[in-house]
Amino acid sequence: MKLYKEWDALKMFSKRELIIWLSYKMNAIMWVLDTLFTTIIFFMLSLVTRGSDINFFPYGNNYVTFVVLGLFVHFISFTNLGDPFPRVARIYWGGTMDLYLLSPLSYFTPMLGIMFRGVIDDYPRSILALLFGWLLFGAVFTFQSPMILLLLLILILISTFGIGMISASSFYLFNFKQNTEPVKFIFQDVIIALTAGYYYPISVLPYPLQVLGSFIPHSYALDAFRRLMIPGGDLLTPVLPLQIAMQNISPISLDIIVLVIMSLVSLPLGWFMYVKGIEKARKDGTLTRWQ
Amino acid sequence: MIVLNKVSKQYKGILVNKNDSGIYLWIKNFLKLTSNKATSLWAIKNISVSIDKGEIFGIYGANGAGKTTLIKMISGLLGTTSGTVEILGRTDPKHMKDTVSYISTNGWMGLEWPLTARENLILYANLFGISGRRLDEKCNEILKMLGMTEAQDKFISQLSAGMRQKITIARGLILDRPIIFYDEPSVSLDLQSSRNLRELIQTDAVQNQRTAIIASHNTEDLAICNRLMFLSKGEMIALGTLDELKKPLNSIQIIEVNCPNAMQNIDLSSLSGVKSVIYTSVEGKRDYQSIKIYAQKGEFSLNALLDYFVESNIAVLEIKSKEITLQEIYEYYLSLRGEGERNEIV
Amino acid sequence: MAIEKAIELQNIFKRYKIKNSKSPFVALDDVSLSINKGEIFGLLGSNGAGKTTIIKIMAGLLEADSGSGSVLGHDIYKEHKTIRSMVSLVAPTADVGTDNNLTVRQNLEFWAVVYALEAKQRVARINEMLDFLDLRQYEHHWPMSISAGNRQKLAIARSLLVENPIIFLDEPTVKLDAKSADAVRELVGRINREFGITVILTTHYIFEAEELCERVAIMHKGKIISCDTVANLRKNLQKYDELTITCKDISKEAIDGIKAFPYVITCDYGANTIRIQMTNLHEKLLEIIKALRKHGIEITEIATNQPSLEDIYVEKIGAGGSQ
Amino acid sequence: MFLKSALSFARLEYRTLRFYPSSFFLAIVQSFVTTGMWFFVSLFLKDYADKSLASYGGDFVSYMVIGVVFFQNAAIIMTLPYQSINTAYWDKRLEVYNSSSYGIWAFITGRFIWTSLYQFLIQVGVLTFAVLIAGVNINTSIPMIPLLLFYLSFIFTCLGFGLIGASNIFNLEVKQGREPFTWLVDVLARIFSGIYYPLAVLPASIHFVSRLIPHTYALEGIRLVMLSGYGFENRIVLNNTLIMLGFAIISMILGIYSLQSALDKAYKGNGVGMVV
Repeated sequence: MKLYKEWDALKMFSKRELIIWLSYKMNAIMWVLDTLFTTIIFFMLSLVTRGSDINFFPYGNNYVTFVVLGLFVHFISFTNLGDPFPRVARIYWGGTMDLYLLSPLSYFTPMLGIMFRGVIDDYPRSILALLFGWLLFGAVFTFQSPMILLLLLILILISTFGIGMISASSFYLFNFKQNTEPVKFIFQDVIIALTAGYYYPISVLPYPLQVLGSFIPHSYALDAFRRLMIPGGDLLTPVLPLQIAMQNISPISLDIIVLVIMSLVSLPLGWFMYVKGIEKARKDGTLTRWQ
Repeated sequence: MIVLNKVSKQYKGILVNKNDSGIYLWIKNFLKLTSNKATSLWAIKNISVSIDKGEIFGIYGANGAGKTTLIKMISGLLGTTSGTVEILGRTDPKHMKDTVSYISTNGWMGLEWPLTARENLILYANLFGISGRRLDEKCNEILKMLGMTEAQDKFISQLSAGMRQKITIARGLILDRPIIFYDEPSVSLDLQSSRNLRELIQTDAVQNQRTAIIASHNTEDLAICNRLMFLSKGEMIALGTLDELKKPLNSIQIIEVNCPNAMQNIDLSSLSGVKSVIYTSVEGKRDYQSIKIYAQKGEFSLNALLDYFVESNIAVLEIKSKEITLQEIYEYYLSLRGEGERNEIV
Repeated sequence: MAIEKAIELQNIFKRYKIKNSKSPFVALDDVSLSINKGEIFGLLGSNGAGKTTIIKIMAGLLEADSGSGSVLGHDIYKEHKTIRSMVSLVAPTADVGTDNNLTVRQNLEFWAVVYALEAKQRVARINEMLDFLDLRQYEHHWPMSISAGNRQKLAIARSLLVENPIIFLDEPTVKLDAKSADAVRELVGRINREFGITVILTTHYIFEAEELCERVAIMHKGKIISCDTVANLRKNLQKYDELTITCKDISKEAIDGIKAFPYVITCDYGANTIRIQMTNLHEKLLEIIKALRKHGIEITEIATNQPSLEDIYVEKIGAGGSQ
Repeated sequence: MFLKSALSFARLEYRTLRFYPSSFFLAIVQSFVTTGMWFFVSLFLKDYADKSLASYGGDFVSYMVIGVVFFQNAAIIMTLPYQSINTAYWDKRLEVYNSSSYGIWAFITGRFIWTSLYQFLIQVGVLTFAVLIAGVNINTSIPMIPLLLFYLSFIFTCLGFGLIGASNIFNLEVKQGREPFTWLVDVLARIFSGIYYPLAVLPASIHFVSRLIPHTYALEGIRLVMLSGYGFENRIVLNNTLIMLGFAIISMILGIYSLQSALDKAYKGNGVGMVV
């Protein structure tokens, strides 16, 4: 019965976020334009290489499709990984953490509920990137095994959210009160930005960066997506350092295994650290700003 | 010193909310500002008053009566929609800003969080071109005056609301300007510090002829003012010294009688000279009933009241004749204008 | 088992580290308190005296460094989550927790769900609160468009949605003008009387504590320098109640008549004033008046100078070492 | 007095840096990462890029890195005025600064001095890293004066644009999120000023747009100076310098005028503080 109440509260949070989003229609036009401009820039870049026989084995030869898939994963991770920390910061600076704690619900629900706004904002952006690529800039997709694609999507969602939770817990655990926060920054803005290979195959990276890239779920998800969805994508040749190391498993199944492990580790760890963070804040009296 | 004639102020524009942004907002604002659909409200309507040197002038009014707008206009932060504000004979905002120092209500939020209390003062003084040794001495002197010496090296986040309010006041004093505005100065100060503040304002006005203008709804703050102005919904409903304002009500004597709650059947209208009676049952575990009697001086005799109690054997806990409170005077003038709530005095 | 005490705290200490100084700031210094069920308890003190800190510890939002205590029988260290679900809190700035993008009713609906109110009771409870705090006419207004007093009432309505046995009010009237402050004070009394909720409020307005609270704890620099009912606080400041009556043609028999009363300690009189030192002034005042009137004495003024809480506060602070 | 107060604001920025050290460190890493990302994109596309790039004396990688680094620096300066006034408004500090007759200008100048200084240091750091370690090859003998002129005129043009943008806080009541003018310039520059790719790639019909944006001239000039080592003897470098100087002067004058008139408009209207 208790879980029913949590679910009820989550629905209420999402209803509130929807009301707020609808009442302002936020900057709907803004993020449509942002996505468009980003795809334009990469389309122009692909024109730079028009004459040549560009080929980035094993991901086929359509650079726009390659980049658009990168954007797809980028926007998802942008919400799941990037949002939890600023949301917790907003609760802290808004002084409402005290009020949330006074409710019998778990610490987790308010944070999860407020995340819903990120979902409304950013998930459509991922799909939009695919649409722009396909309609305007000549991206071509193949849907070889939809079931695996769906599984990959779920796994990337969970694993990025797990890392997001770990970064949210650092707000209280390590007492970072400004809005830039190392865990999210190191993961999101450094490792992922450089090594996930959103806009270029990781074979371009120097080997140490490639190894660094094998610690984040994005490289595996992108590798699998690109092999399955870009025409001419090869399913067998290993590219990632781990794939090369474990030749006996096929790259796609290896990707899936690694993603499953990462999800099972990051989510519970994120939850545990988040609760510990609030406990610590309770002791230091840094729960809300109104000291 | 300060002369306002027929000053009025109209706020136009849109309610700014935090969540709207991007192109949708720009177009909406652009359309709204160009079309005159923007909401507008008259914050101040045609006020004329002149305040002379060394005077402590009080402005009393409920929340949203326009106190802050009026003060901002006199301190050069806000222009008037019509009418002029003259300070020492000149009306240009630059001159106003250089002769006035303004201490805002939620000023404590305008502090620099990464700096300590003292550094805030120094930064603020630099903003007005005061610096060097003279600034340091002045800092120490003012911090001692406000009892903040030992808290001066704490960061703003470590100070309580009252201490932060004291820094905003210190910021105002450090400029040593001929005119100082206190906008709800003692809102989060405790008893001791608000009492010190009031003494400080008074000595300041006498010693160095510094004009002080206090906007507040805290009656003790306004008790020290030479003259008072009552403000309601942007209009001046009364102006004068405390006694002048009280004169129409001088003929009224207020007696407060506290009796145990059980006595419901008290009917005092039969007594001569009784203008009106308010029964209010006061909460709290000592549940007694307080009866406020507004009576005409001269006609009313306390003894008749006492005899009434004695005859009807009503136990009396306390009888005291009360001073008229500022709020009651304010409401009297409010009712004169016809908008105040039903008022028993008149 | 009916616990008589709502909250018990013994020797509570709380220190905060300050960035650029070695010695920590002592927010609470050996505080012991006990609050009975259904009482309105006042915490009176200057800025930074530790009022908010003690409230947060009682509400389970802050853990004490040392000392022990229990709220409604639950230990403050081990069962702080249960304590939190049984108390409500109204922060000093009423706008905390009020979302300006939702109407008043939507705000209450939101918080009703967060406080896990049963779905069936939710609507009824919200309507009940709206009427109790007469916010009904602002039901569909934006919070920004209603007065500060009503926003404070909205915050109180939110905290009363779930009938928790204890409510903490942190300086409830600090930002309100006289009229709305009176309304909020009157409301606090009604909450306590009609719902029997234990109210713990902090304030630095002396008259507020005197008018509302039965017992008041005076706090100064993290220490409780005195905690008692307002009457006792007055009593041990001044043993007997004093009564001064100004009147005309005082006769000796009248004075003797008063002196005869057992509860009158001393009774001396000047040209036209009679000063009486007596005990339980409240019950016996009428008898004194009756005796004087019987002797046909014209009374012009009756003044009972019981020391106001302010004098007690200043005197205590003086004793407790003021800043 | 104005300078004294501006310097004390710059010192405040330095103190904020000491109070929140992590945000400064993150800013440095941020610019390294962004440059790195585009570096790898160019590294990947390098072999396939057609030969039209040869004219800049460098390869596609150095073309990209120079473009990204200078553009990043300019973008930060352009959003500075709007961003500082905006945060001061929401923190209620704006009205405090406005109570001095030159307060707001001192605030902006102070922040500008501090930000341009430490941005310059970051930019130099990124460039040296790119050249020494990442193998970006710039010309050995770079004529300093043209480079300096380009750099300064580019900075002040962006500051001027930023001030025009900041005036929208009061003209268009834009109090949060992005601000129209600077957003437009930023988007146009990204697509039409040849930051990430040479203009040759753009369809000829829309080349005139790039000619309207100062970033095009600045980056074109800087690339010629740094990659091919041309000085004023080169016609394009000379023309672009003059054009940039013109842009800088006009945009600064326009910027100061528009912000001051916006402040006067606010003075007559609702004031700079929050109408609470």
